[in-house]
Amino acid sequence: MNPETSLWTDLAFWAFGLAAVWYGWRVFRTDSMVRATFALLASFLNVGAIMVLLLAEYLGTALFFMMAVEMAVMAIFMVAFMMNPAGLNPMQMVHQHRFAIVAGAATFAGLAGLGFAVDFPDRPLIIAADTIQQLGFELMGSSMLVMQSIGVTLLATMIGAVVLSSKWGRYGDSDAGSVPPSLDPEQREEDRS
Amino acid sequence: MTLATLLLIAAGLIGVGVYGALSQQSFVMIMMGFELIINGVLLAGVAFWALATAGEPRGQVLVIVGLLVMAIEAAMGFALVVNVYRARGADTTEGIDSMSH
Amino acid sequence: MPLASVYANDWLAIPVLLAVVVGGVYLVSVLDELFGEVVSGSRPNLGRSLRLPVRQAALLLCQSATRTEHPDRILWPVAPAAYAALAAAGMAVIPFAEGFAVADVRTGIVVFGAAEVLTFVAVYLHGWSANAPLALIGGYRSLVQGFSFMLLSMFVLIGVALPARSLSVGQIVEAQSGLWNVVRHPLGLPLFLVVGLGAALWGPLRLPDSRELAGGTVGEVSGPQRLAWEFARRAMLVSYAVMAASAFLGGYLGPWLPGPVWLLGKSVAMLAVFVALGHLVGRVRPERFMAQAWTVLLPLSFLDILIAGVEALP
Amino acid sequence: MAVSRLARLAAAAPVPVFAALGAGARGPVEELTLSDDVTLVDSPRHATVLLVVGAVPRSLIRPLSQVHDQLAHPRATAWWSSEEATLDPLPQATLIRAESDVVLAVGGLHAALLRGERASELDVLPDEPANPWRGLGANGQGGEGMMGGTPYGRPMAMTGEDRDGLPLDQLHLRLGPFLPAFPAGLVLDTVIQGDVLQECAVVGNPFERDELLGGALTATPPDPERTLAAMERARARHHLHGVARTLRLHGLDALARRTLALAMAPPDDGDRVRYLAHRLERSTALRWATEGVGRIDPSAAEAVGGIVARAAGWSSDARSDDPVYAELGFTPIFRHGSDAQARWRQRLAEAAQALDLAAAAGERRSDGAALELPWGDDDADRRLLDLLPGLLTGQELGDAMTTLDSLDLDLERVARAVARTERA
Repeated sequence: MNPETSLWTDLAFWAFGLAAVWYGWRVFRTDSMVRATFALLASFLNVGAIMVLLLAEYLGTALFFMMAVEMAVMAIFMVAFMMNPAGLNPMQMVHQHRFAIVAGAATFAGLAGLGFAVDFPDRPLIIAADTIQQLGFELMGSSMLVMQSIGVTLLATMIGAVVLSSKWGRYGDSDAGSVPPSLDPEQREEDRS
Repeated sequence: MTLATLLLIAAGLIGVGVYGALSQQSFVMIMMGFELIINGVLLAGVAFWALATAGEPRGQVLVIVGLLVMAIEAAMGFALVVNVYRARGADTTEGIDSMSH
Repeated sequence: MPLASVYANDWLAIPVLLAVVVGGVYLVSVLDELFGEVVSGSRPNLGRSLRLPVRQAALLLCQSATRTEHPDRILWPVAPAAYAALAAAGMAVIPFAEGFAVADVRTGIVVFGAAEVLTFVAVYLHGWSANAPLALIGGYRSLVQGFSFMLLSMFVLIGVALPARSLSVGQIVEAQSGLWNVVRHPLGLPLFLVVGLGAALWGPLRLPDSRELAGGTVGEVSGPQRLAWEFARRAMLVSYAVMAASAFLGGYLGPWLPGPVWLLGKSVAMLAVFVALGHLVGRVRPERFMAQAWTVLLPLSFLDILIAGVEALP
Repeated sequence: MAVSRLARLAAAAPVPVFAALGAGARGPVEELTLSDDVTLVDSPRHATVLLVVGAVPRSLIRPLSQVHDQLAHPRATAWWSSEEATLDPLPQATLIRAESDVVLAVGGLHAALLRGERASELDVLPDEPANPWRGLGANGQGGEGMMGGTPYGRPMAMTGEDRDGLPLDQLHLRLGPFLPAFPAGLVLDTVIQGDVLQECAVVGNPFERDELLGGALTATPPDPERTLAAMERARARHHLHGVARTLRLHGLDALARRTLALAMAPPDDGDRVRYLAHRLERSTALRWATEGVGRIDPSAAEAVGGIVARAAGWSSDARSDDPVYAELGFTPIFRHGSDAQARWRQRLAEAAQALDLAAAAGERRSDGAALELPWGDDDADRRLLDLLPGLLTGQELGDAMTTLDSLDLDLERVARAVARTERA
């Protein structure tokens, strides 16, 4: 427990935290794809705000930045694939609903219980520290390998995503393969040409 | 704002995310569930970093790796959705009935 | 918690910020009118241009709000407010004089970048929540054009952060005491101005609100809400002008005159450039512009960051 | 009395006018942009005065009423017409005669509205949803299922083939008849996927076989003498109007006003127009926006005739055969490209040429009966209208608007051509 924690920070934390969970819940409770997407964005923005309260400002703001872009992309995908952008028709597309509720509740109870039960070390942040500079030196210093791996991984992801989503693949049009290849070799040759 | 309360919020996010990922049929909605789970993990990561490790720089690096996981999940998720949609015209899990192309 | 100890902010800067926003918005409107008269070949009428924005604002305040069938009642009015708030948030990290800022935070340019990206979300929601087809198309345009250049601004801003060895705008300004960034790496400023035009839906990049969509995202809006939207667009332009002046033109630094005067002069110059571009460059064709944004502007921003990096080597 | 001060300020603002165009209304309305006291707005939601201009077919009264009801309060309607219009369909409208000062009249309406001397107009149509909300869901919104169909009269998006092979959502959209960038009366039924027009069909021509309400305006009374100089100046004016319209569509309002000012007071020779052309041709954004857009196959363009043909590399011009024009050394200007860019450049070049001819012509008259009209011949618009769906299909919405703008289409001329063939 940080002795300097003020009442205002506590209030802000509870407001952001409850809002984050509430908007996360709304994602699955609305008929409109766009509302679902931006409810998720709101959840992320609230978590980002808590990170700023915890003095991880770089991570918090980076989360704002990253999630705004990602949710904008997601909104386009949602509307393009789900066809129900304005929520004109009621939507409830779920399976194994009861099991999912139980699993979600159990996960919450287990993790929350863990948070209260385990006696984690109480070593709060040294406030004078320049956490952003530390992060920079760490990334470009002893954790350089992590940063390099991140770079290579992201490059591989970009290439993979383009390959997967492009229309023309190595084996011709990606949407032409819906028919399983024939067992008859001659027929197979014909299909290929 | 103690570590326990922070973890409570994180657990809430993860719980909602697990519910969503398990219950939804649409691929994109399932991805939203995953994103919420990672959201909770990121919050827990920052909470531990700030309150249990005295601001150990490697903690922030771990959170950045979490962000990376989320970015990859989104990019690959969308790519797979497009791919499956092209091949099968399916945008829900129920729309796929076999693994072969 | 220790927020106050880290974010040395000046409460007095908040009214100054609000004054800058309101004054800047008024100035943009006046400049726009004056420049339009010059370009159209009629004699500029200063008195009329000074009165016009006030009258038009009054008219919008007297108009009633209209409604469409089943709009999103919350998001529709929130979108312009969010847009204006993001403009103000972007400006909050910029110091108006040495040590005088609302919040010259350590992550200044990241905050600015986040505000910029959220802008596109606000514009999209404004178009989407009207529940009207042309407005929705405008919203989609905003996202798609946003994707093509939102990367630029981050690279360009990292370029100015390199010589300062800090993400704080105050440090970035201080690092230009010897040489302005616009001289150090001249590619940055024009690229940043392109992003500014896009974020403020101004001139050549006014695609989401364009005429062929009958106003696009703002086409279904009237009265006070439209006033808020037009205010927010101009506020965003002001925010980019002040940021451009701070990040590339040395901000409040300058001889003889006090700092704020220098910042004011440089910002007004940037605003004049924005306004002139709005009148002289026609609306771009999305297809061509996006191709150019990805194949020319983005590599140029890489080049800019490369130049900045080499130049910043000790 | 803060409110009244606000209202007084508002009354002094330029009047935001939404112009609903009827036949023969475009030119006069465009000239309103030169006035300081009137702003032409893009959406009825932005206007206080709905200005109905010229002759409106009776079948367009219902869409006109819908536009009327979209105006925000306070609002007023004015009908700017050359003859006594029957105002039954819009009983609250004020009639403005063609010869009176429309800016003054509209300004008067606006000021009276804001000072509270005139009551804001009521809705013409009942304010109820086009289809009742009586379905399922929290808002009674609609039917069942995720997509497609028309639950309770509201068409839902449905998947359809796209040019990149990913079948995503399509939106059915009817554009017109009062869209500001459209020619008067044009209605297009479109299927839009994202920004792309997948399908496009022209929905009739309201000017055919339909009673016209109100009378068409003409910008200037036709010159009874019909000297060659006057005709050429009218041609230059027509083309400059077209270029100004293009500039306005591309967001260059100030340059459009500059061009219009040239059209209103035609200079003595073509030099100023040529200078303007030179400046505009250097604009990269304008080149991007129009180059390769709306390309018409040259053989189809030849069949259309007029500017469209001459911008596609044909030198067909009825003036070539006229002895008086031959005496003035007239040779048709033509260029290749057959796209929107070629057409606006052709318009500027021909406007400059027309002004040169007007300067050289003196008091000459032409006795040639069938001279080249600014829009080609009488049937050119009909042939263009037939080409339109094919031209627009597959284009992005912005490009489609650019194409439409470059054609200078007029449905009333089409209707006249149809009527002529029927008589013959």
